[in-house]
Order: sequence, then C-alpha cells, then structure tokens
Amino acid sequence: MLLIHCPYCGETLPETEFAYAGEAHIARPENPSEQTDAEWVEYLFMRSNVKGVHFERWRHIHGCGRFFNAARHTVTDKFLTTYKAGEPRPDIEALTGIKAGVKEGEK
Amino acid sequence: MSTYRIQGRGRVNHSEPVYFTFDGKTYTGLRGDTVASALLANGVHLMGRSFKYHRPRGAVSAGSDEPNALLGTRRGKGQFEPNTRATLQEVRGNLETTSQNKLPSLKFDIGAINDASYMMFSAGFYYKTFMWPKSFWDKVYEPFIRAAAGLGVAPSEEDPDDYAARYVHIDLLVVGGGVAGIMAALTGARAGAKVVLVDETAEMGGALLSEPAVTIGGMAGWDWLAAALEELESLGVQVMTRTTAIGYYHENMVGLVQRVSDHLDHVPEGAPRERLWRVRAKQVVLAQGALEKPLVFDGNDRPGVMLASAAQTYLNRYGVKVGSRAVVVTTHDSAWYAAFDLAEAGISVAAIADIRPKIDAELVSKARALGIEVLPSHTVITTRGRLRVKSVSVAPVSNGAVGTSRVIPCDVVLMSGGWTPSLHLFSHTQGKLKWDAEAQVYLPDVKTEEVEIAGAGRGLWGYGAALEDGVVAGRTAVKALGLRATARAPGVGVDRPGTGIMVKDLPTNGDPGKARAFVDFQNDVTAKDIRLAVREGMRSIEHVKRYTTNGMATDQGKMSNMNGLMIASDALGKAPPQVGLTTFRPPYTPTTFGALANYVRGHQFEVTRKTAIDSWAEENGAVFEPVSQWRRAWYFPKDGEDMAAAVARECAATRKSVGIFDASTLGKIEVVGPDAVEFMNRTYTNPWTKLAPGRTRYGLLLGEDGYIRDDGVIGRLSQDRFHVTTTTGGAARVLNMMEDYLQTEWPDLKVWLTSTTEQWATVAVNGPNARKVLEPLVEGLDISNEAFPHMSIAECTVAGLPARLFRLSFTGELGFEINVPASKGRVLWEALMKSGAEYDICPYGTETMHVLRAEKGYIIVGQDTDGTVTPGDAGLDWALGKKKPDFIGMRGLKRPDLVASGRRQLVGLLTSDPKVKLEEGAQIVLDPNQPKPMKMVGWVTSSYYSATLGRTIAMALIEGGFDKMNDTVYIPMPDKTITAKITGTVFYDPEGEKVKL
Amino acid sequence: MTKFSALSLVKNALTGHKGWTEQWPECEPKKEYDVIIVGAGGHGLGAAYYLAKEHGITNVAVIDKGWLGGGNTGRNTTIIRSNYLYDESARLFDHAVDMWQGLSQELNYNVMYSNRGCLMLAHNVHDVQSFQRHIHANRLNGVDNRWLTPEECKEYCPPVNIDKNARYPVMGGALQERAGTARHDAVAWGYARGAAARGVDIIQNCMVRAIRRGPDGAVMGVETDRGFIKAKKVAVSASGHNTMVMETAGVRLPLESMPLQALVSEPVKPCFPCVVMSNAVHAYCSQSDKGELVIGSGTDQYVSYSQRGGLPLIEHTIAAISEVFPIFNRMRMLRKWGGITDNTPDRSPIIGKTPVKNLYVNCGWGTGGFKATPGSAHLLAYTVAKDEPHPINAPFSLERFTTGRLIDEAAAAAVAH
Amino acid sequence: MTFDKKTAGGVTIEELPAEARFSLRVRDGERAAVAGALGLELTDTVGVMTSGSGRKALCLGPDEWVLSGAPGDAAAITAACAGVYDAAPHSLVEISEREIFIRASGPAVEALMATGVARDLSRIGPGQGARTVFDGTPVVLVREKTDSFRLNVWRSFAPHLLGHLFHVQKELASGL
Repeated sequence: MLLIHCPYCGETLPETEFAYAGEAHIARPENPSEQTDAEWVEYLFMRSNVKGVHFERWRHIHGCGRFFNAARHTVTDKFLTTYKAGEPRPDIEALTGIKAGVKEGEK
Repeated sequence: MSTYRIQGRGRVNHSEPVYFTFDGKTYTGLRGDTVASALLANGVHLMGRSFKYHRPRGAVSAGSDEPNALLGTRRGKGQFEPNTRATLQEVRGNLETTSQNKLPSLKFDIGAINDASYMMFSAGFYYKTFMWPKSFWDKVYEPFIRAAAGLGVAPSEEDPDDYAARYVHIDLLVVGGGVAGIMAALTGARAGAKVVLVDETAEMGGALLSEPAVTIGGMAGWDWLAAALEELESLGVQVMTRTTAIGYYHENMVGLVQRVSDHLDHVPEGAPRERLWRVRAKQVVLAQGALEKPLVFDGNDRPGVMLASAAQTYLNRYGVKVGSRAVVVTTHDSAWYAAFDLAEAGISVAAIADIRPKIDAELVSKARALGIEVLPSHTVITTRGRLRVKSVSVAPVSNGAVGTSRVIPCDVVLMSGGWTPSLHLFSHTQGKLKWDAEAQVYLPDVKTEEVEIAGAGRGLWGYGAALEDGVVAGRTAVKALGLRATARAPGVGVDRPGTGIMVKDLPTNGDPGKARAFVDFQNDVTAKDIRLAVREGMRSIEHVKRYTTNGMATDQGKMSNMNGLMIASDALGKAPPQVGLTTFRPPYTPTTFGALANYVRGHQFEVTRKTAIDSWAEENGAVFEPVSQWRRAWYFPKDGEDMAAAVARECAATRKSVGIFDASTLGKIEVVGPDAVEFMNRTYTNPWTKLAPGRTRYGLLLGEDGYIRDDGVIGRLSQDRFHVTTTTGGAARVLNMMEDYLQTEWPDLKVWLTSTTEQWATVAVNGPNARKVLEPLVEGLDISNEAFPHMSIAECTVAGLPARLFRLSFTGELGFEINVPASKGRVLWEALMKSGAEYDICPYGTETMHVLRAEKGYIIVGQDTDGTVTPGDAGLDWALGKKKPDFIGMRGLKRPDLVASGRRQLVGLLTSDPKVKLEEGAQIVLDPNQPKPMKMVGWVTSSYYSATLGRTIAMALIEGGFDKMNDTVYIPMPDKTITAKITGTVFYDPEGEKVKL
Repeated sequence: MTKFSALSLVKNALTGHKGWTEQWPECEPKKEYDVIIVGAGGHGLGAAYYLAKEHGITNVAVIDKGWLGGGNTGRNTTIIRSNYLYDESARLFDHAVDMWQGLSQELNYNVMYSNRGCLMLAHNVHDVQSFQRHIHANRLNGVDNRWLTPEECKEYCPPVNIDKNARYPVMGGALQERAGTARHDAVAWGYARGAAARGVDIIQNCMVRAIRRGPDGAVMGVETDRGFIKAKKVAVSASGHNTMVMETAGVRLPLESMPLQALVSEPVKPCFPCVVMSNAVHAYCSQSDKGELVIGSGTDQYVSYSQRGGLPLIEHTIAAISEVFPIFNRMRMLRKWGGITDNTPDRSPIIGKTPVKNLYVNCGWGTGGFKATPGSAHLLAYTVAKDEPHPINAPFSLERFTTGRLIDEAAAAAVAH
Repeated sequence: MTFDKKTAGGVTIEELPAEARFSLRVRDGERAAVAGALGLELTDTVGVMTSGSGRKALCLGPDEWVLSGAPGDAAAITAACAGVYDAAPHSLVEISEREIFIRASGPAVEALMATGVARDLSRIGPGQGARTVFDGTPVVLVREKTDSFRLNVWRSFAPHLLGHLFHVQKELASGL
C-alpha cells in the first residue's frame, strides 16, 4: 500500500484514502468545438504512459476530497512530490536529480 | 514408550504429554513439540509421499522450509486443512493429522509406479507427448495427470473459524527472533523506539534454541535469552511468536500473519484462528538468518536423510534423537558440530564424510575423540532403504576422480551443503542482491526501503557476529529515527561459526544419468532434470525453473533454489549471477486465505445498503434484488403470487388508482453557489439558465466521448441552488466526475457540491389518485395542477415532516416524489399508506417501476444504454442545449462515427404474437435464414409483459431504427424465430395527458 | 529439430535423455532482416512462426530485452475463452479459440490446451441481462455459450456457493464449454521452437532502444544495445513497453500500463473442474494441472511498471474467492506475481498498421492477451506480410479512437442502473 | 435508537443522539464573514475542530467544514448563513439526517479502531478528526478523548460498520 502526501491536508496517508485520476496536466481545451478530430483524440485518449517519472492526478477521495497532482516514478512507485491542482509542473531534476520522462535504459 | 526422547532435554515440557493422531493412530508428544518432533520421538520418519514419483519421504528440516513432511490437519467440523507443515504445527489436543498423496496407504502407494518408470517423467516430458490422438488430451491424459498431481485434498466444508486483522504503526519492526533480531530490538527499545519483534516459530531465540552450549554475556545462552526477553517486555516491545512476515510492501509496510489459536487445545469463544497485521514501520530490521542447503546426491530424499541442523534442533530444542546410528555428509563445519552434539547425546555417529580435502584439525581430533570416523575428500554415491534409509555409500574423490564406494549402515543421514542467507523479504522490496564469489552466496546490496539486514542474512556466521550486527542494524535504525542508541553487544563463548564451501550435485562413480539426486524434493526435480533443461535451450534460471518446476513447490524454493542455480550454472559453464536468481515473491510461506480475507466474509463481505423503508418492505413480504450496493424491493407478492402475477397486479393498481414506491436509493447532489447554473450548463447537456426556481427538468449527462453516462430529474430550488438526482448506481460516479471538472477545469466557478443521497428518504406516489392520497398530508403548499403543475418542486410539510416535494412521473401517471429527512422515511411511507387506504394504494417494487416506465418509453441508463449510446441514438436529442457553447460531450458527439448513418437507435418492438415476450439481450436480424455468423442489427434492451396493454412490449437498439418504423424484424431463438414489428417507444398515453391531471 | 512423440520420449528415456537438443539456438543478430518483431512473447514468437510458415518470410528476428516468454505470456492466469459480446471481438477471440484446438499438434509441442469450460456467474439482474445478451449474440455468431441455472452452475462446478442468502447470490451463469486453459510457458516455447526450426532468429537479452526511420519516414530498422539492425518491416508486440518503443518512431498510443496481480494456492487434488469468473465479485479461478488454484486479481489503479503490487488488492481478491467458494477459506496462497497490462480506452486491443510506413503494432490487450495468442500472432503475421489488416483485425485499428468507432466490451458490461 | 449500547472486551459501543449538522463550503475570502455570522472561528487546518456559540466546526478540506450544533439550532444556523450569503457566497447544506453517530470508547478502543483504520491514529489527538475509511466504509472520525472515538457514518452503511465493530468486540473479549 502506497503512502501519499496530500498537499491540502499536509499529511502522508495510506493509499486506501485516495483514488488515482489519470495523467496530469492534460487541460481540457478552451473551445472544444474548434478542435479537430486529431486534436480531440489527443486530449481524450493519448497518454504518455511514462516508464519513469510520471505526472499524474490523485483525489483524496476519502479525506479532504481534493484532486491534486503528483510526480511518481512508475518503476519504483515512489512519489517524488505532490502538489496542488493548478500549480505548475515542478522541476523534478532540480528536486531529486532524476530526469523526468527518462526512458528505460538511459541514465 | 518413546525410545527416541531424551528425558529432561530440550525446551519441551516433559511433564505435559499431548495426545494427537497420525493416520488414525494416537501418538504422544510433549507440550512444545511440533508434529514432526513428536513423530520423530516415536520413531516415525515416514510422513508423506512426493508429488510426481510418490516416493516415501520424511522431514528434511525442522522449520518452515520443509518440503516433505506436509500433512492434512483437522480440529473439528470444517476445520480441515491440507499441506500443513509438520515441522511448524505444534501438537495440541484435538489434532488429527493425516499423510497425503498416497493410495491406498502411506506405506504402500500404487502411485509409486511413477517412480519405477521415472525415466519417462523427465523435465518437460509432458510438453513432448500426450498429443496423440488429439481427443485423448481432455479425456485421458489430462485427467490422469491431474489425479496424480496435487498434494493434499481441498477442504470440503465451510470454515467455521474467525480471522482477524490489524493495522499497526511503529518505529521499528524486527523480523526474526534469533540473537541478531533480539539484539536489534533491544537496541531500538533501549533508545526509546516503539518496537515489534516477530518470529515464525513458537518461541523466540532462533538457532540459539538449538545450541544450548553457547554462552552470552557470561551466562548460559538460554539464560541470556530469558533475560533479554524479559527486558524487551519491560521496555514495552511487542514480542510476537508464531508470526510470519509474509511480504514486504511499498513504503515499509510489512504483512504479518500470526497463528493465534492453532496451537491451543481449546479455542476461546470469539478468538480468531489467525490474524493479519499490516505493519507500517519507520524502520525495518530483517534478521531472518540463513537456510541450510541439502546436498544433491542419489537417494538424498529417503526418510531419515535430513539436514544436519534439523537433527541438531530436534535434539537440543525438542529432546529427540532422530535415529540410533547416523552418518554425516557435509561441505560445511556446521554439520560437524551437529554430529558432536548428537554423539555427546549418545547417538552413534558412524562417520563424517566431507567433500573438502582439508578439515580444521580441531574438528578432526574432536570427531575422533568421540569415536566418529572421519572421511575427508569423500562424496556420497547413494543411499539404500525403502521406507527409511538403511545405509549410505560413500567414496573418496581425488582430483575429480571418484574411487570405490563403501557402504555404511545407518538409520539417519545428516547432510549439510552450507548456508544460504534468507533474503526473501528483502527481495520483495525489489532490493538488489550481489553475488559474493568467495562465499558463493547472494548478499543484500542496493536497498529501496528503510531497511537493515542483520546477522546471517548478510553472510555473517556465529553468535558473536550476529549479536554485534544486531546492534549495528539497531543503531542505524535508531539513528534514522532521530534517537540515540546506547546498546552494546554482549560477549560470546562456545561460538562455533565454522566455514564451508558450496557445491553443485556431488560427484559420483555411477551413471549420473540414472542418479535420483533430488534438488526440489516436493516437486521431484533432480539434478539430471536441470541439466536436461539446459541442454534443451533453457538458459536462464527463470526458464529452468518453469521447465523443471524447480523451486515452485510449497517451500517456494527455500531448499532448492540455490542448488538448482549451482547446477544450472555448472551446466551452462557460467557464473551464477549470469544465470540469474529466481525472484522471491510474497508470501514468504503459504498464507491462509482466511487470514487474507479476515473480516471480509459472509455478510461483511460487502455492505448491503438499505433504505429507511426497507424494514417495512421486509415486514410486508417483499422480494428484494441487489442493485449496486443497495438491496431494493423487487416486488411485493401476495398469497402465493409469482413475480409475473405480482407485477401485473402492482402495475394495474398504479395505473388504475395509485401506487407507492421507495425511490430513496436515487443519488442526490445539492449544487449550491452563485455559479450553480453555469456549472449545470457546462455539465449536463440541457440548458438550465431559463429554468425558473420551483421548476424541474430531466437532465442528461454525457462523457467527454459523447456517450450517455447518467440521467435524472433536476430541480431548481432557488436561483443558486439545484437538487440533482442521479441513477442509483451512478451516484458516487457522477459526484466524482462533477468534482473533477469543478476542481480541475473550472476552479473559477463559485459553486459547491454536497451529496444528500442519505439526507433524504424518497417516496414516489403515482397514479390517477396520487394527489388525493397526498393532498391531506401536505401543509404550506397548494398541490393542485394549476398551482403545482407537472415538473414542479417546492419545500413544504408532508405528514408533519419537512419535505421537498417534486411533481414528476417515471410512470406516465400523475406523480409526486416526496423527500423527507431520512430517519422519517418509514413514518412518511406509513402515513401515505394510511391516507391511500381508501384508494387501495399499492406498494410496488423495482420490477413494476421498470414496466411502467417502459410502457412510456422512458429509458433506464445502463439497461437501454450501454456506454456506447448517444443522446441521438436514444431519441433524446431534444435534451441537448444546442445553443450552448459547450457541455461535457458536445465535442465528442461530433466525431465521425457518432454522426455516421446506420447507428443503433432506440425503438419499440411489438412481437407478432402478443403473448410472446422477447428475452432481454436477444439479438435482432433482418434475414432469419442467413447462415451463422449472422448479421445482427440490434438487440432487445427491455422487455416486459404489459398488463395495461394486455400484451408484451419491448425496446431495442436497432441499426437505423428510426427509419424502419413498422418494418418486421426477426429474433432467432434456439428453438424458434420470433417476428416483431418496429414501433415508437411510447406504448401508453402517447399524448402524455395522464401526467397533467 | 527432434520431433516430439511418445516414441521419441521412450527412446530418449532409455538413453538417459541425452539425445534431446536445443529447442531454439542462441542467436547473434544479423545485419538485416526482412521483418523484426520487438517482443518475444507468445504473440511475437507466434507472429514470427506464421510469417515463416504461412507467408514464406523466414528472414525474421524476434528481439526481446529479456528472456523469451518472460513478460505477460508467463504471468497470466491462462484463461482462454471467446464469449465476447461484439461481433468484432467474438470473431477475433473465436479465431484464436479455433486455433487453440489444434495448436499442440500444429507445433508438435503439448501446450496442454484444456477445454474445461468457462463459467461466468451472474449475481444481479443486470448481470443476467448482460450475460443473456452475450449468449444470444454468441449463438448467432456461432460461438458457444449457454445459460445455466444456479443449480446447474453448482453441478458444473461444485465449490460454487449458490446460497440464496449470500451477499452476492448466484442468479445463474453463462457457460462456454469450448473455453478453458493452457500451459502458458509451453505456448512461448512451442512457438519459439517452431519459428527457430523455420529459420527465425530469436535474440534474447537485447534491448530495442529506438525505431529508426528513414528520410521518407518509413521504418529502416531498430537501434539496440547490440547496435543498429536493419529491417524492411518492424512489428512491435512488447506488452508493458509498447508506449516507449512506439514513441521513438513518433507514434503516440492510447495506452496506460497497469500491474495486474495473480496468485496460486498450494496444490491440492482435483477439486475445481473448470474456469469460473465472477465479474461482480471480482473472483476468477481455475485449477492447474499441477493442482494449484490459479486466481486472477485486479489491476492496481495507477500506471506502474513495478510488478510489485500491494497487499490490499490481494486481500480483496482472496476475500472474493472465499465469498464465491467458501470451502477454500482454509486453503493457502502460495505465490503471487504481477504482469504489466497495456490498457486501451475501450479495453480492446490494437492490431494493425500505424501512421509510419512498414511499422506495425500489436498492443492494448489489457488482461486478455493470453487467450488470443495464436489468433493475434496469426493476424499480426498476415498484417505484416500483406501490409494490410486481415478482415478480422481490421476493426481493431488505431484510427478507431479518432473516429469514435470503439469496441467497448467494458462499457457494455459494466454500467449498473 | 437504532442499536443498543454494548460493553465488552474493553470497549463500549453506543449510538450518540442526533444533532444539527451542515456541510459548509466557503472560500478563503468569504470565510471570515461566514465565521462571524456563525459565531465561531473557521480554521483552514484540515483535521482541526473549533467551537463557539455552542457550535462546532471540523475542517475536512481546504474549503470544507462540517458544522454541528444542538438539534434545535438548525434554523438559526441556516438563517445566520443566509444573512451573509450575498456578501459572502458559500454553500450550506443540511446533512443532519445523512449520518448515524457512533461512539467507541474504552481502554481497548485503539485496538478496535486499528482493525479498520489504516491511518496512524496517534496523529489524531483529542479534539481532532478526519474523513477516512473504516474497513472500506467512508467515515468521519473524531477523537473525543484519548480513549474515545466518535464515528459518523452514512446511514445505510451503519449496520455494516456496526457488524464489524460488534464482531471485533467479541474478538477483543476473547483475550487473544
């Protein structure tokens, strides 16, 4: 069971209180009607599915109820950081020395 | 009676005999015995049969790594379990044990015919045969293989025992109650840390329990142990015996299973059998010691051949002599010490055969002093004996050449192939191991969790080293906790660490192709099988394992993995790390399902949600159906009515006069704030701006892909407040989706969402007399058609209760839905029943609700839609706010396939024969005479007998259905083809006059 | 290649099994291949086998970063069935089930395909409606699947609890008798042996780092940790790594990779005659020929390549097994493992061409890839050889996500009113 | 009462009387005005409870409080908030009926709670609380005293939760 730090509650809590909510920083287009089919499929379905540092959303569904963002390494499952919704993507390399989105086999 | 028990010796209670049965015969053990030690004390070595060859087997070990001595155990009705390790299960009253995998008896097993034809059953033999003729696999070969496989028999009765679970949060968890673990726990506890210490056996002490001669801190080892345990207790350490650390999970969470009551003669009322502990420790010390390896030689599996350390444990911990005349075969000093202990206890030790040419002179002289023949540079050729070893053949080895063998009579053979650090839990963390080429062992390397390894687990041998290392590990953990450690390791006397070498299968002067040199005892994998697998191209240990099944037995490779690896490396001519190491996966030892399920059983398996009116329904004979987490009244049969009769009566009563229905399970969400209407506009397809307070509207919710997700009637209570209803199953999902958009996409909107599903009990009253029933109970509101028209909402008082009153209809009749505080749901219901008595008010369930709505063509999301249906498909285009700039799903609806022609559209179906009811889910074709696979154009989503119409009705999704009105379609059934005509979906009151009464 | 037969087994037994030879040789990569398949699982090895056997393309390499069959091929619960709802899915999986029937003989390798039947339990009215819909559609598609009453379910699989007062009462079940299980590793080994015998190079422990494209955008070959290998065509079939590999060719995929846990009990004598699936309770169980209960668990909820898995999911899975089969409560869990499943938005696979010329992909099988192995391999080989999809896999294109023509088995089954 | 008080195994499980309860949602900028109208402080520290004017407010989220008062106080609370709504928009929704209130107390209460709550309960001090899950059931729990917890659970989940609590009570009473 993962331990997840909720940036709103300020507590590190068991995974059972949280629900995963997909990749982060995929903003809904301002004017969906103006989107081409190709653009819309990008928004709807295409995902980076990173093997490495993954930016993703969680909801503290059985806690404060807030959606927030996290950077987590998908090979170790370790959280590098969590941050509030709407905040910019943190510089993971500066934070941890790990390059975000690093492909397997690279250093 | 017992000739193998040494009076007064060991840690068993010699004054407390315990009686148990084995294969129907009663045996006497002592309190503190395991079943294995008690049987050995009675001279019983033969305890089971092997998996493939049904070879007779006895206990090889004295611990959880035991592959052979697995028994069925039973306490009482429903309390049978297979494959219990005799080496771990303590004797108790009310214990029946039975041997396994034998037919008809343990001593005479006809399955052993496999053993005689063993050359056929080489590694991977089943991949190469049993293919002809093809039909034989299912009918002949597979049943044969299956019947031969398996060990014990599965339980056949429901388990009456309870199981428990706990979460626990601590500073330091120490796994392993040997001296290293105890010292680590002491170090932590003395520094003020909150510590838990666990060990899988019945007693703390680990190997020390098998070596009473050791002195620690100037005391006898066992006295030091008692003092240490006392100190741990006084420092508040939770010391847990009979507790196995089964798995090491993310973020220092360790799963423990405590065997709470299997050792007790009588179990107190309410006590669990086992308890799962989910420990979250800031620091973990793994002090799990090392496992002794067997040696691999022909006949190394006969009853009486066992690990040297096991014999030492049976002697010193349980006071049991494992035989009268022993031969020791070894590559490690530790077996010499075991031999000395046995010899000093009066067991004849005929010889020690050691593969090493050079042996420590002190060992040799001590052996000779004890009258033991010393055979350096000796290998084992074979053993003899059918149900018990009778002799062992040994031969000298010189420069790889094996000389002439000689036979030494004996009744036990003690073997030691050296020691493997126990790193299973460390491996669960995906910590990396490194190969120590000198010691020929894997040791812990890169850590991924807050963990320390102490003692033999990292290749340190001897009590002095283990105690020192326990302190080191404890100090590291204590420091990481921000505390100060003060503990120091005590001095040790009579320490016998010893050294040894690791070998592959032992050299032999016989034909190695015929050797029955077992690597995995339980799965009957021999050295020859592993070499064959390599010859056939299996170059990784993972392939070798899967091809031979080495290491896949219930000991999880504890006995076999390292020997298998050494032999495979030898066969490949590669160093072990190039061949790999099978990943250890949880659990450490097999774990009872009950402990994992713990409280989540029977009716506690999952919540059954009931409404405030459920009790009334139950008292009045309702039949219930499960709907998501809820149970809902399905129908209310009267005097022997079946479902069809009850539903027909409920429908007729409602259409004719008035019916009453518990709608409390519908999801309710209160949407409040200055931007509430804007939020509604963006989420639901419909336009909301012009909906006046006091009015309601049917709302439709899509996914971003344009498909229908949910629906419900939504009322505007005031400018800034909406009462949203959702489907029963959709309540949580819809709220989560709304929160997602609100928090993530539209954080600027000043609006908040609150679930009020359980704030309100909801009762629907429908039928031409609905108003007459309700009116007398309403205060503060005129509910006449003029003052309170269809699709209105208001707050008022009903039956003296504060209420939110909807005027709406899901039946096509005049209808009201009354929401009152949840705890008063039954009060309202009974008031309405009373008020409705003069109109023969009829309670109805979900089935009647379904029929009535289907007569009106109202859809049920999830029944008439399936996640691939657009509003257009469902005939709900009118619910789209076409002038709105956007709503969830608006863009998705414009994708090519969603606007293409030929989409399946929701229509009505009337069978040619009005008595024939279509099956829901039945498929529709245009040409019933085509061959299979048929071209299906749609399917029946809803189908009922309509008492109102005196015939059956159905709804269906049919390709281009809107343009096929009055066309005939066909529904091929297994026995006949049904014809039906496509119609509109509104079968009753198409003008919609009834709701406007 | 030594032909496997009862006779060859006896002959070898008499000579101490010294006559058996390598089932596939160890290969160093050549400079150039006609086709490179990335991923030596059952699907990839099988595709190589069919390329050689049915399309005469033998200059083929199957490259894997680890050992062959070391991915999901060896990490599943070996369930094989084809009782899918949509015509497209039913055809796809039934194509595979047809091929399973004779696969042992085809490969001269006993993959132990066992027609023991798959029983899907219905626990509420919605389940009943949904399964009836499957049964009717399957019948008209020529796929066997029939309805059993609760009592018939119990007769077919005695450990099932049909107590009407259970939290999840059994209201009936859908039985596909042609469904069953197979020995997963043997499938990879059998295809590897068959492909190698036809000249295919199987290159293990060689990581494909990137797909190289030429100036015209078409595929040129693959960059590996043993250097560049030229190829006329490249097919990617590397579950758990597809996103990364395809991204190097500039192709984005609608995938999320999640760990799926599975486990086995200790082995016991035969007590469980078929496969049982209970979607409502999340219990999936069969018994292996070795006697272990093979139990499917769920996927963790988050993207992960760790294969580690947590305890709560295992607790939930075991609780579900004890709910549907209460007599197993005193059995023990022996071993659990995890595989990485690639999940598409509609939970159906993608097999076909990509926007890049001569690059093909086979991915997105979620938890259902093993059952499709021979069919998927066969169709992928066809698609690569002909540079166009077979009619059976044509609907499973990457474009369907743009057009909206999804094949959504999950949506059709999951929604409860 | 929906269930009877029971003491065994070192814990007492009892139902608490009804109270007026509201879900209050308000943003930072408007919080002070609403707090003023209600006559208590509204902290923005999740898990902390404040009280004033006979009312209590437990902060459940950054803009969410559960507000409780005497049963007769509901109308006054509604009116107080309505009075400042235009100036300080917020959401006040009555949820008095949504939950059942259970108290578990006694020397063994931590063991009881540890059978269902995955959180480290030592981090919730007396007077603090949180929304969490108890053995799969969503609850709001408040630690009233060192050895006393209050569990607020949605009405339809209460029998399930109580089934668990009473079962564990028997387990605790067995002494094992």
